[in-house]
Amino acid sequence: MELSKEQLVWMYERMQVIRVFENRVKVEFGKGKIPGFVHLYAGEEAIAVGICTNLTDADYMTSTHRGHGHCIAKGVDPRGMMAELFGRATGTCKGKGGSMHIADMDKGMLGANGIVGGGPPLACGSGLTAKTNKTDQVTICFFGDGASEQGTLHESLNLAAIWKLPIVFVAENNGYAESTPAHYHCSVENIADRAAAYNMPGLSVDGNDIFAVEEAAQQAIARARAGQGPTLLECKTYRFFGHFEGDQQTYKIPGETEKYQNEKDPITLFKDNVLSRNLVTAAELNAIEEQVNAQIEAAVQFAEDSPFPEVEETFTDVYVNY
Amino acid sequence: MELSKEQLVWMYERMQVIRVFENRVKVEFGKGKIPGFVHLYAGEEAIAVGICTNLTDADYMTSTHRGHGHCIAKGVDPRGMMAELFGRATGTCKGKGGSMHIADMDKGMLGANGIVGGGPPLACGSGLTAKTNKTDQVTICFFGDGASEQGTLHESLNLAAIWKLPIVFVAENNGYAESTPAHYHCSVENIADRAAAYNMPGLSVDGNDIFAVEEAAQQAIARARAGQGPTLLECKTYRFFGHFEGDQQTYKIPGETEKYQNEKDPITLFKDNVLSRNLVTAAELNAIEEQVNAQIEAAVQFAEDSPFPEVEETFTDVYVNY
Amino acid sequence: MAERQLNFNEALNEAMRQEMQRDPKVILLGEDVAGGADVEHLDGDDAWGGVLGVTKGLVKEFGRERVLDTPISESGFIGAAVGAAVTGLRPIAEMMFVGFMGVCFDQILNQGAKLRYMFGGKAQVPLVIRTIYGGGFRAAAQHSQVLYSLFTHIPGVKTVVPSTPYDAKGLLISSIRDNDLVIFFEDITLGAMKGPVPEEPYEIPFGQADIKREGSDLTIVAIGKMVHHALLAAEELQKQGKSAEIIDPRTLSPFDEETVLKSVEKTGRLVIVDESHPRCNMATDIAATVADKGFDFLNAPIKTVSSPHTPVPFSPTLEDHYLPNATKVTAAALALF
Amino acid sequence: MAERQLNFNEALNEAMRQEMQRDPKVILLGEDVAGGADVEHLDGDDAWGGVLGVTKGLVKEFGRERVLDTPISESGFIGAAVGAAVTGLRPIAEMMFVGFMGVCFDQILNQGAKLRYMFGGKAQVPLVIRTIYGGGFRAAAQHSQVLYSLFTHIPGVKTVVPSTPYDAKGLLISSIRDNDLVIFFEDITLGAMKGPVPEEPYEIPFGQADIKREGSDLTIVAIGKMVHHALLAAEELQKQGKSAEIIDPRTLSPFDEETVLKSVEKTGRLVIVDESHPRCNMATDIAATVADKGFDFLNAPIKTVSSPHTPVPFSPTLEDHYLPNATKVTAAALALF
Ligand SMILES: Cc1ncc(C[n+]2csc(CCOP(=O)(O)OP(=O)(O)O)c2C)c(N)n1
Ligand SMILES: Cc1ncc(C[n+]2csc(CCOP(=O)(O)OP(=O)(O)O)c2C)c(N)n1
Ligand SMILES: [Mg+2]
Ligand SMILES: [Mg+2]
Repeated sequence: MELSKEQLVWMYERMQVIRVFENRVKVEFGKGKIPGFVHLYAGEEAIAVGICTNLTDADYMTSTHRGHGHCIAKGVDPRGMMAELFGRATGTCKGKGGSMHIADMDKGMLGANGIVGGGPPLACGSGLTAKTNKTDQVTICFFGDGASEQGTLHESLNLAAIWKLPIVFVAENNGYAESTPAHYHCSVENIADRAAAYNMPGLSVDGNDIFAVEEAAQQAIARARAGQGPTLLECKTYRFFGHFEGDQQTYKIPGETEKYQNEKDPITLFKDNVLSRNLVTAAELNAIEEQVNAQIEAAVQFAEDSPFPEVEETFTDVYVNY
Repeated sequence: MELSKEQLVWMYERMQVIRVFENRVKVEFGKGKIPGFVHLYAGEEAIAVGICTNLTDADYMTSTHRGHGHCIAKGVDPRGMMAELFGRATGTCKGKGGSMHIADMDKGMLGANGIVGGGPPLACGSGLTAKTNKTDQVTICFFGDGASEQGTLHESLNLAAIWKLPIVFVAENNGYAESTPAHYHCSVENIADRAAAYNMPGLSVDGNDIFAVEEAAQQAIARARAGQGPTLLECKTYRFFGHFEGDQQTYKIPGETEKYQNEKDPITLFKDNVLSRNLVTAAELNAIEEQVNAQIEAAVQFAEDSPFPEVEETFTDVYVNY
Repeated sequence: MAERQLNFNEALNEAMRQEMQRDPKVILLGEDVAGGADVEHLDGDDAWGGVLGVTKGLVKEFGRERVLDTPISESGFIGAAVGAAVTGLRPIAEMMFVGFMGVCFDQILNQGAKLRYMFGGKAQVPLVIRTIYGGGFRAAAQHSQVLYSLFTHIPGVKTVVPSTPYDAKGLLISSIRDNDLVIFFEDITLGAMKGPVPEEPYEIPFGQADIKREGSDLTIVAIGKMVHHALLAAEELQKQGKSAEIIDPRTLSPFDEETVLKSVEKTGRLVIVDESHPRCNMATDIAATVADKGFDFLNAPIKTVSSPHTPVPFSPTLEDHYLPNATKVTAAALALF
Repeated sequence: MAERQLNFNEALNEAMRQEMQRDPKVILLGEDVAGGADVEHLDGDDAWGGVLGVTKGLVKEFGRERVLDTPISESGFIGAAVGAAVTGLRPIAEMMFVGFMGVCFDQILNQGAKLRYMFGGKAQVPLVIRTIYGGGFRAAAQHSQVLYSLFTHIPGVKTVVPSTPYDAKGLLISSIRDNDLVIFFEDITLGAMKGPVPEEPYEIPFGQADIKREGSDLTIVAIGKMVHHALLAAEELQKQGKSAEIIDPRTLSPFDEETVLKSVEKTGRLVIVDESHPRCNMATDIAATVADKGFDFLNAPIKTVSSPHTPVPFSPTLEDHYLPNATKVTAAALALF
């Protein structure tokens, strides 16, 4: 199905928001404004955005420790996200969760997750809710190549398969789990090859090509909505930065990052594609870029200006009542 | 490779020991002589014995809650086993473990296991020891069809594959996990089909045909000893009794058990085969049967006559020193 | 007219049936909670109804869409129960034996228990995990564990341990209606124990201990099955002229400190009976509370009766020696005078 | 001459290096304990040496056959470490953060901790699991946990929590030479803390508390990093004329009751500082022991200073409010006079 201009504009805008957000987080983290751990999504934007192109707020998503991009693609407000990273009361989670735990129920975003492999079982749960309530809500379950060796994924794939749950399992294979290459930790070349072990469709696509991602996702999502069960979709990609801020990245092949940045940047690829096909004008894209820069600038301002939570907040939100 | 007469005799004797042992355990349990839970192996003898035909005491084995047959095939003394089931001080584990925890380090038997899926990670450990010490010891990892949905198995298969550990993973697919059929809980028809997800050889054989099991095992074991890594071997079988003693088995198709007992009894199949090929005489087999009956009778006597452990034993063997 | 008698398992079954009738959002999932999934000749009916038959008949009434047999994938289905709860269902998940919790511990510790807090209160987890606990069944080290102390340690989890059929029904109904993650502990040996249980649904509030016996000379706090050992001990103590007050906390998290402190203020003596291993367990938790807030009431040391710091042995002679019993409770109590 | 100074991480690194030199059966495995597995240009050298660099350089000296990077399969490799220990190796497994233990909890609870007992003493499990614990790193709820109370509850497990570089080296060497399953807790914020550490290998016996400061008016038992808060509090208390004795148990299981009881006999007052959540934790464990065996020594209630019954919050203002500190310890101590 052809993408509408509206969709193309949305895609570019979302990818830009993620990229500019992450670049700025890197800067603010360097300045000491953002405490704790941050795992940046820069370079992988095409996956989250391509997948979310065909979702609504009613659809669910489970995420990972590298979740900023997933949140933004699902429609979570970058202002609240930046404030959350800054540990402020105005953050998406009142400053209680931080980078690894951003969630927004109104957007169906069931949370980033500090536990590798923590998400897939939860995805089976939102899938079960949709199935039980007989709605057409889909759940997207993001996980990395490293997470694919976690037992929870195996259990979730089998459970989703036998219960025909409306889930799209999206393997974001960026080639590394921390400093460990996928060709070491994974016994198969393509994570999608494991779909056969659960009798579900498996597909491996170029995760830096948003059109390839969107097309594959569209089919998997349609399949899920139609009650035909889950799909395992692998998106091969690459992270432009370290595993987390501070990572020296000595495990990367010299020049590897530059190569990806120059030849496989998902945003550049998209831009070249739509301009060459005259689907969007350069002026329109520039306008988006300026608007996005202003938006993220405002988000940082908002975070900076926001108060830290009151200490009483330490004790709330543990239970509904106790 | 042709099986020697000595091997054939050993096979028959081991299968008989398991069968008579289990039938007697059923009786003694009914009499209230054996406390707790017992899971009987009757009907699956060809797997444990076929696999162990090519092992020595130096090789390792991890087992399951249905472990009596595995123990006997690996050479654990039925007297100590029966005493263990009776909770006596002379038991294999001094009466501290019981049916689900029989282990015998001298035989490389690393323990039955009350945790479904508990064994595969341990098998990776003994495999790692053999690899690190550069010995040719093999580890056999038994697990059921139900255990194949456990995350620990997935993690262990991948770990064994990338480290090329000398392990043979043996799926004992008896069609049920408690009262739940494999065609419900498992998303693929053959558990062996999952081997491809770890880039290891996978094979599915008739687990009631000891010759098929032995042949497949022989190759897998040779491969492991040669340092070529793990194999996933599925043996399709059927349990003659309930999941545990007391199970009403209403989930079984009426006549199903009888059909297997009449047409697929691994001991009968073996007997018919060797007799028709004139490899062993009926007289020789009868002699074995009588000797085995006497052996198990003696084992029960031994258990009956053995004392219960001294209460001080409650507090020993928790730590080496504390 | 005589009150209706039900056994422990019947009371639990009725609680679930009534709540599933009341609220279509309540579903049940676990290994063989029905049993015989996809077995044609059963025609949808159950084969087991749970390993001890506690959920028998529920699939017949509510169907396989609300009573789901699961594969042996505890992280998968316990996590699914958490995810389902967060998105609007009210699952009752059965984790057959508490000793198996290790295979899905993360989904409780880091997901179910923490989501609400990490998300700034934007999520809730109305989930009940039912599980069998305790010794005496000759089930050996892995199948005889207690472990409620581990879960009581975890913020975000509520822990419930009933000792009678009456409490079992009321506390399970309260657990199902509660909007937080509740772990509900069912003693493996009490299933057939009978007691009066009202027909209509009723709730027992969390954090309210029940005084199972009034007394004046010493306070015995006992958990789950230990309540019955304590009641026997109280008989013996009475013969020896000591009047024991027996307190059953019923819920460990939240815990009713007030009732315990008031009793100790009256009696000046405290014995705590907890089937757990002795280190960092519920008995030490209660002892620490009283040694702080009730110190001035105490006329004697605080005694705890727990299992020893060893796994549960299989052999009956050893397990009997291992477990707390009325004799051990009586001895601990008499040591205070 | 001045004693050699090492920081906490250097002390741990040296302990492992010296033990691996001494005994070829000692191996190391975990996620990125070397890092860069199969990365050609690294030529076998490490990329990380552990997430905090504690194992840096070990792969260069001992090679990839003894320093193994693992996939993110904690049940798989922790279970493998148990199986390897049972069959003759002496593995040191790194479980990056203690908060991740939930994903492999069964392999510790039901396998590593129970095998020896269930097998009637025929097996031993010489395994050390190193793990990072504690708050203050702004790492939020899942990455800031303490949890040693959970493992102290489990028979078959030994728990070790060093507070200084000297103790870190000696206790880690003892853990590696020990024939039981040891879980070794490393505070996330102490890595760069310097202190005197002898060059040669040395052991610190388990179950021997260390009196970090002598005092006469009250006893403060503090665990891990809390020892340093307690020492600061002691300074303040001294100014107010109260002499505090600071006891560092160093190992929680086994636990040195004797040293604590002797101190309380002398001081008559006890404060316990434990960074854990408050329910069923180490502080309650110690309080219960003293409320029983040391009751007659006590002149005041036993006070505990722990974190609240909530997950660890991310925001610095909240986490600072959440964690125990010297001010809280001082206040608890003064409340006893
Ligand atoms: C259960 C668990 N184990 C280990 C970690 C530490 N850890 C955080 S991210 C990560 C690597 C994840 O790799 P991958 O799944 O490929 O995701 P990526 O970081 O590449 O996006 C690890 C090991 C964790 N957070 N949780
Ligand atoms: C972790 C765990 N979950 C559940 C159980 C309860 N249980 C014991 S045996 C069993 C069925 C196992 O089925 P399968 O693996 O096919 O082995 P089989 O009994 O058929 O030999 C179950 C669910 C357990 N012991 N451990
Ligand atoms: Mg990755
Ligand atoms: Mg089976």
